[in-house]
Amino acid sequence: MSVDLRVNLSSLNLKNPLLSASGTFGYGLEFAPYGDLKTLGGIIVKGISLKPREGNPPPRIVETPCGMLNAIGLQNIGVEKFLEEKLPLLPEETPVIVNMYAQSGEEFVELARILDKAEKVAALELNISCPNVKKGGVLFGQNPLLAAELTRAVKKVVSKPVMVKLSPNVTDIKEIALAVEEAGADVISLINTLGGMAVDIYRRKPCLKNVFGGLSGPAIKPVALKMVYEVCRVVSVPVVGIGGISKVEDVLEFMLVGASAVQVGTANFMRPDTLFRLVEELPLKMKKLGIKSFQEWIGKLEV
Amino acid sequence: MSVDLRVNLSSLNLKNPLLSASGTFGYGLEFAPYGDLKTLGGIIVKGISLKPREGNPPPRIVETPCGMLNAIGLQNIGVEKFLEEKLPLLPEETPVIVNMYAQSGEEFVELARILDKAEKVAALELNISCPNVKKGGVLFGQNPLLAAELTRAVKKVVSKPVMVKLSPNVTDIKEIALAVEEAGADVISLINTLGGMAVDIYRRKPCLKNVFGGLSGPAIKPVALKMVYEVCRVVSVPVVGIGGISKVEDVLEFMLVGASAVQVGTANFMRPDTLFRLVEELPLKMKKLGIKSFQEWIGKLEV
Amino acid sequence: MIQEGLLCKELEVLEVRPIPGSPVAHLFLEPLNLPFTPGQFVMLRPKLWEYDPLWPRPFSICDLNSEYLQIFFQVVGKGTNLLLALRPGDKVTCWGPLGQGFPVADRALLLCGGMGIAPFIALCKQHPHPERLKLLFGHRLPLEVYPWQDISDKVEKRASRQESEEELLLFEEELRESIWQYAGKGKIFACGPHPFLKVVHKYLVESKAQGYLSLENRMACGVGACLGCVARTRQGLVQTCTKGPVFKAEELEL
Amino acid sequence: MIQEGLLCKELEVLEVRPIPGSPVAHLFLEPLNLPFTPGQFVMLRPKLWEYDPLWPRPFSICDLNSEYLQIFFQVVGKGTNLLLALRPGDKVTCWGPLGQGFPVADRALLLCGGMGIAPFIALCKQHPHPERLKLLFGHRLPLEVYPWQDISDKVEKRASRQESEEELLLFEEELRESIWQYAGKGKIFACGPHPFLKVVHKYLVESKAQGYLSLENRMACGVGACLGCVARTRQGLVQTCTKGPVFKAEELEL
Ligand SMILES: Cc1cc2nc3c(=O)[nH]c(=O)nc-3n(C[C@H](O)[C@H](O)[C@H](O)COP(=O)(O)OP(=O)(O)OC[C@H]3O[C@@H](n4cnc5c(N)ncnc54)[C@H](O)[C@@H]3O)c2cc1C
Ligand SMILES: Cc1cc2nc3c(=O)[nH]c(=O)nc-3n(C[C@H](O)[C@H](O)[C@H](O)COP(=O)(O)OP(=O)(O)OC[C@H]3O[C@@H](n4cnc5c(N)ncnc54)[C@H](O)[C@@H]3O)c2cc1C
Ligand SMILES: Cc1cc2nc3c(=O)[nH]c(=O)nc-3n(C[C@H](O)[C@H](O)[C@H](O)COP(=O)(O)O)c2cc1C
Ligand SMILES: Cc1cc2nc3c(=O)[nH]c(=O)nc-3n(C[C@H](O)[C@H](O)[C@H](O)COP(=O)(O)O)c2cc1C
Ligand code: FES
Ligand code: FES
Repeated sequence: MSVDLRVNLSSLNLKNPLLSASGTFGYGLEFAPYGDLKTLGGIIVKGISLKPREGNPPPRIVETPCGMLNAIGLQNIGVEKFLEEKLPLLPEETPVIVNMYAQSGEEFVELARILDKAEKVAALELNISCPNVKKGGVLFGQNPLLAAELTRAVKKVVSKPVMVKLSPNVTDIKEIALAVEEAGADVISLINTLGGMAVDIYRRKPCLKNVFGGLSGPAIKPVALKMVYEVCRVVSVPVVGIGGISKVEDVLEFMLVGASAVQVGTANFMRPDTLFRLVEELPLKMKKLGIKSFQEWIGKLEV
Repeated sequence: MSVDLRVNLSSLNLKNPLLSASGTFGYGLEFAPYGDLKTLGGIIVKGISLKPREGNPPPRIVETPCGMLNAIGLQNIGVEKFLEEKLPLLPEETPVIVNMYAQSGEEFVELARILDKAEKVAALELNISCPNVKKGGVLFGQNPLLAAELTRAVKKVVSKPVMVKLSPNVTDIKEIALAVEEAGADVISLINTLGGMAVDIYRRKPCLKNVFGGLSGPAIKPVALKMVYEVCRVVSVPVVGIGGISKVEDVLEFMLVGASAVQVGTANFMRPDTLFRLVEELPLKMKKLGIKSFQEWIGKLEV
Repeated sequence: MIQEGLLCKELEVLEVRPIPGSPVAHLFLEPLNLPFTPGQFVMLRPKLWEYDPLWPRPFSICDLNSEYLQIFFQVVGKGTNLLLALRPGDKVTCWGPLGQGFPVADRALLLCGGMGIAPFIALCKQHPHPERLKLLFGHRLPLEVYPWQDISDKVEKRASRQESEEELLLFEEELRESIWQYAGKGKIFACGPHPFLKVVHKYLVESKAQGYLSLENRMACGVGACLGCVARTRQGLVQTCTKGPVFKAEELEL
Repeated sequence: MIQEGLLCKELEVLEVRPIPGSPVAHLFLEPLNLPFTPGQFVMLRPKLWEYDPLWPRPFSICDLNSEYLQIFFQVVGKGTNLLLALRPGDKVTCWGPLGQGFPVADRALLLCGGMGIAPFIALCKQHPHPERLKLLFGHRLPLEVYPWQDISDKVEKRASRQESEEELLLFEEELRESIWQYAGKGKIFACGPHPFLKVVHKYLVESKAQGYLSLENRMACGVGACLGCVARTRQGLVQTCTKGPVFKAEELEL
């Protein structure tokens, strides 16, 4: 039996559904020693802003049961340096999706314009869900009106597919998903991290300098899976599942509830060849389960 | 150094801050073989409704990374049988708090009236946050107006302290906390479980018959800690911390961010003597840290 | 209501004895100084499990005497893999004996499928008149893998291996005949995987035999508190860990 | 930019050698067939860690030759406890050598505090002229606990134990003097706990010595991707795992 791994995200055709999640795969190059970047379905790079950002002061990460908190605060080299120094080194064979962060609608639009012009950028991911920054970030993602407005503004200036990344820190994620779909989002990705905190009783202080951080990793998988399922049932654009994915079984779970592709985040820290191994293991697992192509799997949960 | 473990929850004086979380300690009696119930700060029993409830069909539980999903659906013997058969067997020395579930405001009020009259009931906990039932439950807890209205209605007919238990499945938990405080809640407890889901790729079905369940256990501790901290900063009534507590360190963490007491849930399943051991270990740990009483600890996080 | 003596203890591992070339093993722990009824179980949680796996795991008491507590287990997932990795001297948190075992029976027909043999090892050892017991054992792995020799030859025992669908159907037929023949002569006890129990249950109910089934529902607490392990009975949904794991066949809806 | 050869491999445990009565141990793994610079580290993740602990753990290369990769570690928490429980034949996922080690130095003063001795074992072994090295070792545990004998006697080495606050102050004074005396004569390398590094850093900067510090920041990925391990330098916040762990003292803000 031969297995067809291809999936589509709007006009973006992927050779397999395995993408890196923003902020957990650097600019891609960091992982080149551990596998062949050309084999990946896509590379989503660290959140990029107009100007370089230093991020939050350390400590920025803390391990939690089956998960971690991060408060990186979107440290990045800025769009200019990214386009000049990083993008050219990434392989042609793998779509590069740029995760965008800005503090205002205008900045988002400006950033989107720049990235839209960069030939090697395959699509944009709008991060309206970062809990670790004071301005912008999750505030856009918690309000359906703001989320829709921003999506609309970016879509207006961009010809490439726009993926909007949702925050789980909301009462009803379906509402936000519908709002951004209506506003023109080509793809919806979810979830970003859950707001969380850790404290050190010996120093009587928060473990993170930023006090709050975002929770990711296997611990949050059940929450992510539910939200992806719920969103898939109400929207008609493709959905990309994110949250705690580390095994092929996890990949198949997210796709079974309706995701067209997945992003692997924290699991890249568990071992740097995680994504490359998943690319190898996925067709084997599909054969075992008798899945010839994802058409017969995506959204085929029997409820 | 002698250590004073006493804490107050409104007019309720506890000999220590260790309570059982509803639904994880049965009617208390299940744990009597494993320790002395008299040593506990308080016993919060399984959610009780006016009439007996059969709950959801099985499978109802599934293990997840460092956590579990449950969709018990509030199976219970009903208030009458509880008062007749269970309550009399519980020790006088430990306050019994009854967690209440109803499908409508009227039912909640009726249930509250009955429980208020039962002498041995020390306080009521209003469960407006159960994600596993179709009616009532979390719907009350996701809307500040409904939450406040319900709290007010119950407070009107009750003389005992009323603790309102909040759901984490909201955009802004502070808003709900403020609403129920304003409506007269004597104590606020949080968090209930996070909405979640698990699927079985071999059977292509949800693992839980109910499809969705509530996530609990160490996995959710960072989320719980953040919400408790945030609520403690805005309300002035005592707050009870819940979520992933299994060690004395966890107890002290929740109290450091502002909780006056804690509830231990899923950890009771890890071993049935968990709570009894925590009661023994807490003063030892406090001595090590030089904490004489909780006055010098509650809310003393240095940010 | 309040049972005394069901303490939660830390027991030392005496030995882990894997059966080479098979997924099964025996675990020997220092003994619990408590009486038990065959069919009862214990919850085990090695001390090195912190949060993952989160729950303890239930296992039938295969034997319990003054020297050891014996568990016969199959490696199927995370928890049993970690049991297999235990070494002598390691500590295992254990509570039990738990639940309702098999009722006393002067004569009984014991039906076991695969790992379902575990509680019957103890039952056969403890029975005052093993010659009044009859045991039918269906298994997939080679017989040597199971503690078959631990069952006295006084027991009228018969093992039959099923490796194919056909053999499985033949075994089902054998079960049907045995149950119909035995009905009215004594109690019938069964333990094994769910599909096996479903077949047995059907014939028990049809033949109106005095049958008892031991269920292996997923458990979180083992003490009746979480309500996660419920079985559907005539009395509604009840906890398998405290009202079972052994239930009267006629009470159960499978 | 793209480094070749830093593969992620599954290495077999050859031996775990705890030092009796102490919280430290040596771990010997099958060797990596790769060159390394002393000061570089590897990320380790035993195969039996599933999700808890979630992260791998960074350890300095204490020695790496054709026979083994040696790690010298102290048991401080969950992960190191699990390392201690490894048995010969167990598998450990390992990637590295990672990061920037100590620069080549004809002469050097090596300052180490406690477990900070680990990278200097390799450095002393590899140095073509150990007689040109000077090593000052401050420790809390008895000297026998450390691999002190693994450092050639050709190295001008001196160990001093600190059990009290007073002794600690004396040691700080000794550090100050050594640094000031050595400044200008050669490079100064330091590795140890954060408070130790802070003291060393201060004197290095004051004396304008050519100093290098190895940091032990918390790491999640070890490959520069998570941005969790950043150190504050003149270039802003940079990854300790890729730009370090060894930094020029004057570049660092501690
Ligand atoms: C009362 C009782 C007595 C038992 N006695 C024995 C015994 O004597 N020997 C023995 O080997 N096993 C026995 N079991 C089953 C044993 O508890 C499970 O095999 C064990 O918990 C699996 O743990 P794991 O972490 O290795 O597998 P997991 O990783 O938890 O699961 C692996 C696979 O096994 C399935 N599975 C796990 N537990 C169960 C279960 N209880 N029912 C159905 N499917 C399950 C899972 O769905 C999954 O597909 C008993 C169970 C009960 C309830
Ligand atoms: C580049 C590098 C090289 C290292 N080399 C060695 C070595 O050769 N030998 C050795 O024993 N250790 C070394 N360490 C430290 C080692 O990585 C930690 O001790 C280990 O990760 C602790 O894991 P754990 O799970 O046992 O402890 P945890 O349970 O994670 O933590 C236990 C306690 O130790 C503290 N802690 C853990 N890691 C660190 C850290 N990196 N910095 C400060 N505090 C920490 C925690 O805050 C906590 O209080 C090195 C660290 C780095 C970054
Ligand atoms: C260290 C770290 C940095 C992250 N940075 C970003 C980011 O820059 N932009 C973004 O949209 N998401 C970011 N995320 C969120 C992840 O992309 C992902 O949505 C989340 O971690 C959940 O997936 P996981 O459980 O697989 O990690 C970051 C996550 C981590 C752990
Ligand atoms: C099996 C189970 C049943 C529960 N039943 C109830 C309930 O009846 N009423 C209620 O308010 N909360 C119920 N909860 C929620 C817990 O009381 C607690 O809020 C939650 O589990 C988080 O705490 P934990 O992580 O310590 O378990 C239940 C939780 C579990 C796991
Ligand atoms: S396992 Fe918890 S009630 Fe049976
Ligand atoms: S550990 Fe991830 S960037 Fe250094």
